[in-house]
Amino acid sequence: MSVTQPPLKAPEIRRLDPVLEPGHTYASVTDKIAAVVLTRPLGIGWLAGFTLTFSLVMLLFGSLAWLIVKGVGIWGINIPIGWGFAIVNFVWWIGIGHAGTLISAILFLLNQKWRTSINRFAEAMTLFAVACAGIFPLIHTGRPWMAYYMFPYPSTMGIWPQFRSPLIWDVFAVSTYGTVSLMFWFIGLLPDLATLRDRAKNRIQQVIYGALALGWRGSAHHWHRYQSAYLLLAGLATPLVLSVHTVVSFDFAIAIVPGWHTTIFPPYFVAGAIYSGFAMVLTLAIPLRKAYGLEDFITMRHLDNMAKVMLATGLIVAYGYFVEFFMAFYSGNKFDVFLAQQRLHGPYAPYYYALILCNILTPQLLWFEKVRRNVAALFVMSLVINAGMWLERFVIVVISLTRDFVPSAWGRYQPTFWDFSTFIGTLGLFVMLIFLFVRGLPAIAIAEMRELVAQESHSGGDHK
Amino acid sequence: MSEHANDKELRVLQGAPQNAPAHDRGHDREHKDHAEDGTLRNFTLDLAAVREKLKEKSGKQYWRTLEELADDPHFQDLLHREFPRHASEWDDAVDRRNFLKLMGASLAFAGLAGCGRPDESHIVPYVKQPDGMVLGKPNFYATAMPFGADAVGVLVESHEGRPTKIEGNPDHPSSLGSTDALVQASILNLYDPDRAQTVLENGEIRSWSAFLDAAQGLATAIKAQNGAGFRILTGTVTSPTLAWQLRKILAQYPLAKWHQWEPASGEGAREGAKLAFGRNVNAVYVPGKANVILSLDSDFLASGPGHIAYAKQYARRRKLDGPNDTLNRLYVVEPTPTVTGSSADHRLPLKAGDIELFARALAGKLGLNSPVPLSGEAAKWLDAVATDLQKEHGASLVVAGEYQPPAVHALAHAINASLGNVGTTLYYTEPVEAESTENLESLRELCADMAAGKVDLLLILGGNPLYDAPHDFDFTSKLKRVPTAIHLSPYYDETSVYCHWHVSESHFLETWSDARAYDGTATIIQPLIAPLYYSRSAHDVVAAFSDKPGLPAYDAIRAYWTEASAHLGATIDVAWRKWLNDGVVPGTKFTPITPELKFSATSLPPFKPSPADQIEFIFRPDPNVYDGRFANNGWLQELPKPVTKLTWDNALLVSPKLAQKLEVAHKIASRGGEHGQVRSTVVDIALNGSKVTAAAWTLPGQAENSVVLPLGYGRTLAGFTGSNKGFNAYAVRTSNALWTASDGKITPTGDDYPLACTQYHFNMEGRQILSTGTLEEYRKNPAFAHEGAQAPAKDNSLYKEFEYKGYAWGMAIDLNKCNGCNACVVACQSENNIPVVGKDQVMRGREMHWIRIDRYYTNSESAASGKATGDPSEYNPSLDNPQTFFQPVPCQQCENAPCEQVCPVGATSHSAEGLNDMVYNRCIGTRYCSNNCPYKVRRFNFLRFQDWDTPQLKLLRNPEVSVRSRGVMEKCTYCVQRINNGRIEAEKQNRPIRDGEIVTACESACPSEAIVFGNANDPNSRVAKLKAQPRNYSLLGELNARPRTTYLAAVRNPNLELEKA
Amino acid sequence: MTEHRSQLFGVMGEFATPEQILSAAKQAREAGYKHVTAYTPFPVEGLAHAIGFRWTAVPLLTLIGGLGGGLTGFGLQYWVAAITYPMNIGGRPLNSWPAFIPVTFELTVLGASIFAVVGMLALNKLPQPYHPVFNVERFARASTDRFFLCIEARDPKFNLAETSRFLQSMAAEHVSEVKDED
Amino acid sequence: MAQIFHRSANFLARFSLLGAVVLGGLALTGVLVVARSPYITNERVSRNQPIQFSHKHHVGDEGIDCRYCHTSVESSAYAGIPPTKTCMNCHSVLFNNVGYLEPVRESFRTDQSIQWVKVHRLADYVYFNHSIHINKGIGCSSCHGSINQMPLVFQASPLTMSWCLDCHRNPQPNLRPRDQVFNMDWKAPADQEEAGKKLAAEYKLRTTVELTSCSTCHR
Repeated sequence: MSVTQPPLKAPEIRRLDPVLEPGHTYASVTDKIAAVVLTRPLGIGWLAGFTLTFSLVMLLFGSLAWLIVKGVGIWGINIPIGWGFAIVNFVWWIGIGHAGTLISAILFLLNQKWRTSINRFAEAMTLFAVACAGIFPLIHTGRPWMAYYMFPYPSTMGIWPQFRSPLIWDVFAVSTYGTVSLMFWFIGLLPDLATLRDRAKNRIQQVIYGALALGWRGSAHHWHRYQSAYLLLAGLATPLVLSVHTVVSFDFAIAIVPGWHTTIFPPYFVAGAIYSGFAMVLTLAIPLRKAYGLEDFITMRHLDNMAKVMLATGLIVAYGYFVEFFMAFYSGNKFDVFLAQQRLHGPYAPYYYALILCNILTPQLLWFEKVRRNVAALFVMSLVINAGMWLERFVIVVISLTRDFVPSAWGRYQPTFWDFSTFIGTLGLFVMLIFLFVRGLPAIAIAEMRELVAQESHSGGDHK
Repeated sequence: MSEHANDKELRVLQGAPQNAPAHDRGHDREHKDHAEDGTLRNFTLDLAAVREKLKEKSGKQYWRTLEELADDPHFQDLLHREFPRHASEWDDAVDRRNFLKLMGASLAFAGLAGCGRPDESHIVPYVKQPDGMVLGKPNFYATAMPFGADAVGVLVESHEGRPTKIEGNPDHPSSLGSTDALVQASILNLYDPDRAQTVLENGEIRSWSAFLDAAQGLATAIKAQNGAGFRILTGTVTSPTLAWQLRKILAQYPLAKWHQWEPASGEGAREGAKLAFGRNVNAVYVPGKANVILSLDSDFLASGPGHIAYAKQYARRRKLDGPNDTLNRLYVVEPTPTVTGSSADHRLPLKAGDIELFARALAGKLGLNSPVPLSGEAAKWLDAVATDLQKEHGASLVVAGEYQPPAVHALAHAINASLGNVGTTLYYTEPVEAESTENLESLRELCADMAAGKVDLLLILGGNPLYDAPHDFDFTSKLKRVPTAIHLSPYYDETSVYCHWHVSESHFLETWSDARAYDGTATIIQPLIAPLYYSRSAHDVVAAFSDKPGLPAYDAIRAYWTEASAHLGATIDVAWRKWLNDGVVPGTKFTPITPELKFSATSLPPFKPSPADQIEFIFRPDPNVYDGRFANNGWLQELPKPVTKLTWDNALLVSPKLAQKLEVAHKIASRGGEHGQVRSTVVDIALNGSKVTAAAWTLPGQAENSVVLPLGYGRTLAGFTGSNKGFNAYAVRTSNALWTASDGKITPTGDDYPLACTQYHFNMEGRQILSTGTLEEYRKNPAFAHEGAQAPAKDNSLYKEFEYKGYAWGMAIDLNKCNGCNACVVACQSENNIPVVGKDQVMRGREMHWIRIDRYYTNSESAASGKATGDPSEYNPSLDNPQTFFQPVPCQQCENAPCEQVCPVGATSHSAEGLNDMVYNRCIGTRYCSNNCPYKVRRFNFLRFQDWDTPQLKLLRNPEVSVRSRGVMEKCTYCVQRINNGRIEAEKQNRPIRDGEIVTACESACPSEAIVFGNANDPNSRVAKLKAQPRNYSLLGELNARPRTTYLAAVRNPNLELEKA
Repeated sequence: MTEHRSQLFGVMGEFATPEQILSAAKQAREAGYKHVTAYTPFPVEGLAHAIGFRWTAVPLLTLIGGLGGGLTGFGLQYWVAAITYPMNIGGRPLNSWPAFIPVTFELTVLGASIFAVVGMLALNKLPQPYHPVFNVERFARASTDRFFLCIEARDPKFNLAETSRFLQSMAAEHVSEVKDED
Repeated sequence: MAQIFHRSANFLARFSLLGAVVLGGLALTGVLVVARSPYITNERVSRNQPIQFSHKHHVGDEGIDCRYCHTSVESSAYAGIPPTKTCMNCHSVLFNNVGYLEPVRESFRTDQSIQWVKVHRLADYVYFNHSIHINKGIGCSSCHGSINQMPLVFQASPLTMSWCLDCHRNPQPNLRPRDQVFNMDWKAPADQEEAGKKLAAEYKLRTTVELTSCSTCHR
């Protein structure tokens, strides 16, 4: 370990922050991370947080029950605004669900060392976000108990799904994405499960982790095939992660509704997804490293890099907003032009300006290193961006529908209590799962950290 | 969709005696219950009794029984005794139902039995099947709906004894095969569960025989005093038989009197005729023959006797097949926009009070009296109109409005005479009403006598005077002084409460009767179904006081017509069946008379105009609930009113300028918004020493200082649907100002009130939606509708087109003919089992109408212009007198349907004949199709809108159409049930379907023949011919959705003089 | 894989660093041992190669899975839309192949991924909760910071004393017998 | 570290994983099979009727024509269940005092309908029309089976949508000459192939596309 300069000095040195604070050995990283799961007692904070989120999950169940009893009419949706919070939340959650796989797959292929200490819980976050997202397409239907019509199975009616519909594409994209992310996450976990098995303090832990580890021994043959499979998965997950939000964007781009029917959607939806995904990773990482003292592993370098990614994707999103306007006026399509004007001074203009503020203006602060290195600022900003991205989906889904082709049918949308309760419920579910995760599984990939230690010791400290 | 089970039961009903559908479980218990009533109702009910009643019931029947109990007054007393707090919630549907369930649970748990697999369902065949009935095949019977001084002949569709749909009777002069919204909706009244169901004496249930005895008792007493103190109050009577019976009664009781009161039909016509001819005559118009028509505040296209026939004749003169066709021209002077005014070529908003002035001025111009100076717009107008009328001597027509004073009518008669129109564009006959009395005076006299205690026995046949009499008569207190009052009415209403006896009145589909049309033609009204409840007709009640008590209505009718047949030169036994079959009695049409004009305009007293800035209050019947008699009709309550597009409420109609002055405004609520909820200022109206609070509605085209108080709302005892909706304009209506009042005051209260408005934004934002032009423009370029918005050519697609080789169903809607009267909307609702969703849901933008009528103002400021909002929420000059156009929008049945492509389960797809099929049972309700529908014609069952519980409503349903449940999308199907049945019949006869053989519900209802449906592939079909016209265009054609429904651009025929001026 | 009951499975040498185990593995091969396995807490570059393990079938399986998924995907859609119940959906052609691509793609990825993961596990003979090496106490550190080289008894050149000495000769911190009891 | 699991765990682990997959597959297939089974379709389930009316006797033995009772089958959507009157036409004379016909006589006396139990139940949103099928040469037995062999009527076909579709896609095998429609024992002749084609042409049968449009049966 040769980096001996005190961390805070001239900028050019600070930019060379380590991805792993010096002085760590295979054992030390293993101990520190495994301890969170195996030995550390349940803190009052954890218990409080869990109880709160658990009650929110109950709220979610309550809302769903009432929904099944009464029907989607309990929401604010109407004709012309057939889609409201449900789809907004769906798209938002799916978007968040993109960071994990992106970090673990694309950064892996790009051989970015700094991914190592954040990919594990980023992937977990992905899974939970997808779980939350997956609820909505189901419950937003008028007859959820009939939703199985959307799967291709040989029915006695002799009829099948209609594969030209983007909603069917969604079904396949989301379920594929869920499955692949789960497998990716699990095989990533294998060696760490083995570690936990071998360090388990009691029989129960041994059996549980032992069973999950499937008898992993870390033999050279295992590792060889393992790496091959992991690389392939990464290669597969990369186009997948791009395709998923592309398909989600098709839900809108394929339709003819002004404000939906746009070719820019796929790229800027993907960018937006990564944008919100990283924001959510920060929202989780910052409290996590603080609570469990993982500052050594999730260093300023990570936060700084993620901030930069957000800045970049944020700019792409900004470009997307701009192109929407440009194309509206360039094409001269009177409906698109009208909608563009509606966004600026229609009844929902405030939402649009709020969106610009959250998603385009605020992130510009990230140009400044001072901001990128101010943990508190980053945390706040990540929240702002999450809110902004939610607003973006609201603007797209709702505003476009309020004033489409025939003025006589124009309407407005106002969410009801049940819209909010369902949304907040999924927030609770998401955070609750995170709580369970950090205490049940290693939040950082131990094996990869050991690898990192090895590499660090070899690369003699010049961090790439 | 298991909920369908019950409905299916009805569809396969195989067991109804001709006209008492005893097969429906719910219904036949109706009878059992009443049977029990006698016994059960003698002691007052207690919980134990209720338990008893419920014990053996289970599952569905259990709840049904509860529902019926709910209608048992004793049960309601019981509730008040046992659960005082909840009982208050009784009137609210939801609470009522929930509460019933609660009650059920607390009484016994029997109802929760029977889960698991669906139990066996039963087939209940007839014991003796009636002749001429084929199961599953509807029969049509001719009858007529009496209404005011008119009766609309109808053909009623009956499925195994259940009347389900009303169609027009082509042979009947008032219908000519079409109907209007009220006629279409009247069938819902038949099945209204809130109807009065028995005879009541002081609220206690009595048998009919008990009433007969009582009646005879009273009769003998009255006879003793020679009929003194015996009064009969009716509405306008056009039933020859009833008049005959009444006259007999009057003969029996020499001192008895017959009074008449129709709250919402003006007396101007009657009194005007007396003024002009010295006696009452009936004017019958022939707008079809008129090239120029001037309406002096007359809504002759949409209300008043004969309006359906008039609309048809008028529309035929708006036919425009080529540049050489000519159009008639319609001028309308009116204070408030009506259907007629909205379809006029020239419309002049004028205070109702100033119309007489205009009429005098016109007379002056025509040299009937000394010239009268007019100012401003009106002056310009006058010249143009006068010259135009004179140009068309003998082919012009001046129509005076129902609610205009006698003078205007007299002037109209004079003007028509001087223009040589009498005999061509209008003719006179004997009055249609059996007894011409001046209603107001007649009622005044009755009230005076009641006050003076001169009335011992008052017989109120129909009507609801307590609610609708002028408030200065204070009918209530006077009625209280009458020893015995007997009220016959379909509902236990405001008046019934103060009457000692209440007899529930039979619906016109339940009883024998007869009625005359606007031209005198008589129709025998025959029942289609035995009375659902213990109800009676006016004939029965009158007979009860005659020397033949208990004489059935049928015998009375038959007796009268046996006499009458002699004069008609027919032998009744031969003619009777034919009369019933045809729905008209031949030879009863009044022959034209030529009364000589005993009136000169000069003889009129000098006119004293009201100051221009003084606010004038005018009373008008509501276009939907009329004088209040339709208040409990959900279809009409939810029907957007033709011009305002308001539902479920009436509102004080204010002109934009006045609104600005009074600072009454609209706020678009964010729930529902333009398509649903608008919050508008509440105002106090102080008028005629009385006060009422109303929501103010800004109405473009309203005369500046004139405000309208629509009648018929604010009912307190209308039933569940109609009670406590809107405000009661009668509360400020006095006998000295029945139609027009002044020196009242309007003061905003500061709070606002949510109104359910289905279309608030009235500007087309420069889109190709409702294409309009003038006759000149049309002649220059018949294809003007296509300018700017060309539909892409068929061949610029990468893919092979689908071909429609067989039938290709299509529709053409002629916007030149449509006058926005709403008949099609209700017809569709009736044909397709479309649920009523209630005000709250309408305010959320969730109404279910499959066809809507959009109303646009073409010369209005647009939202895009940034200047105005494109709605009346802020003033701009274009709102003072905008050009109004209507556009019916059903599903456009696009060939490249955007909705189909996005449905994940293929619940909507194209049929081989080009229909955009919607399969409810496949739909999972993603609502994606609706989002992607550019026309927003799809409707979604956000909640359980359909009423599955009320047995009466099940009888109403059309068995040919699936009843949709919660969570599925629905929309116009081009009445696919009619298409399929038509095709099946044709195929059985091994022949192609004939043009016009299949008629959609909207088409058949339309009075102006604006909607034409047929096979677009057959070049000789009417629809193909229309589609071939250059006027034909597709709504938003540039989207290339290729709608099968296309429109023919509206062409107005303005007077160039006025145009350039 | 372990047919013989309660007998010697092999001897295992424990090393401190990746470098050591790498050279040890190489030497073992050079010394002519065939059945040599190395156990490490994280993948050590070149180790598999050093113990003579080169080719793995995982990529091939993945390819097969991908092709299978893709073909099924498109096949299903084509059959449904154009063969079994051809419907006129908004005037779109029966075989709207561009609209079928997203699902085809997703199923390709799904098939490939499942084959990759399941294939990897299967080839590694996982799950295998029981294995003789777990009998060695110190093997617990194989998942933390120790590197083990195991020469199996079935190796023709195997000889307990010989092999143990051989391992010690390579500076193994610790040499232990691996027993395979019941 | 000691072994955590016994050697047998290896087998157990692999077996249970495999088992889970297999079981899942079986369960799925099971559902699909049950959906087609009589338990759901009510195929071949005979029900107890208020009167033990035997089609076998009336049709098979006595040879009464279907249309004598099911009068509207050629003209209406519903074949029609005979009113009690129809029964009494004969049974006022024949067996006019046997006990098991008492319900019929009672119904006739009291004017209360006989409540038959439905055997063929279509979903509520399916609009089947008897008359058109009869007129296009589809025989009763094609759907109802050999009623003339049934002492108690049961549902002979699954009546599932795909069953309907089979015929709507390819009606030829079931087409009969019109005079054979009510023949319960009709068997497709050897030359049904082209006979069907000929009849299809004669009856001007609609194309498969038309016959399989949704609105043909659903409204």
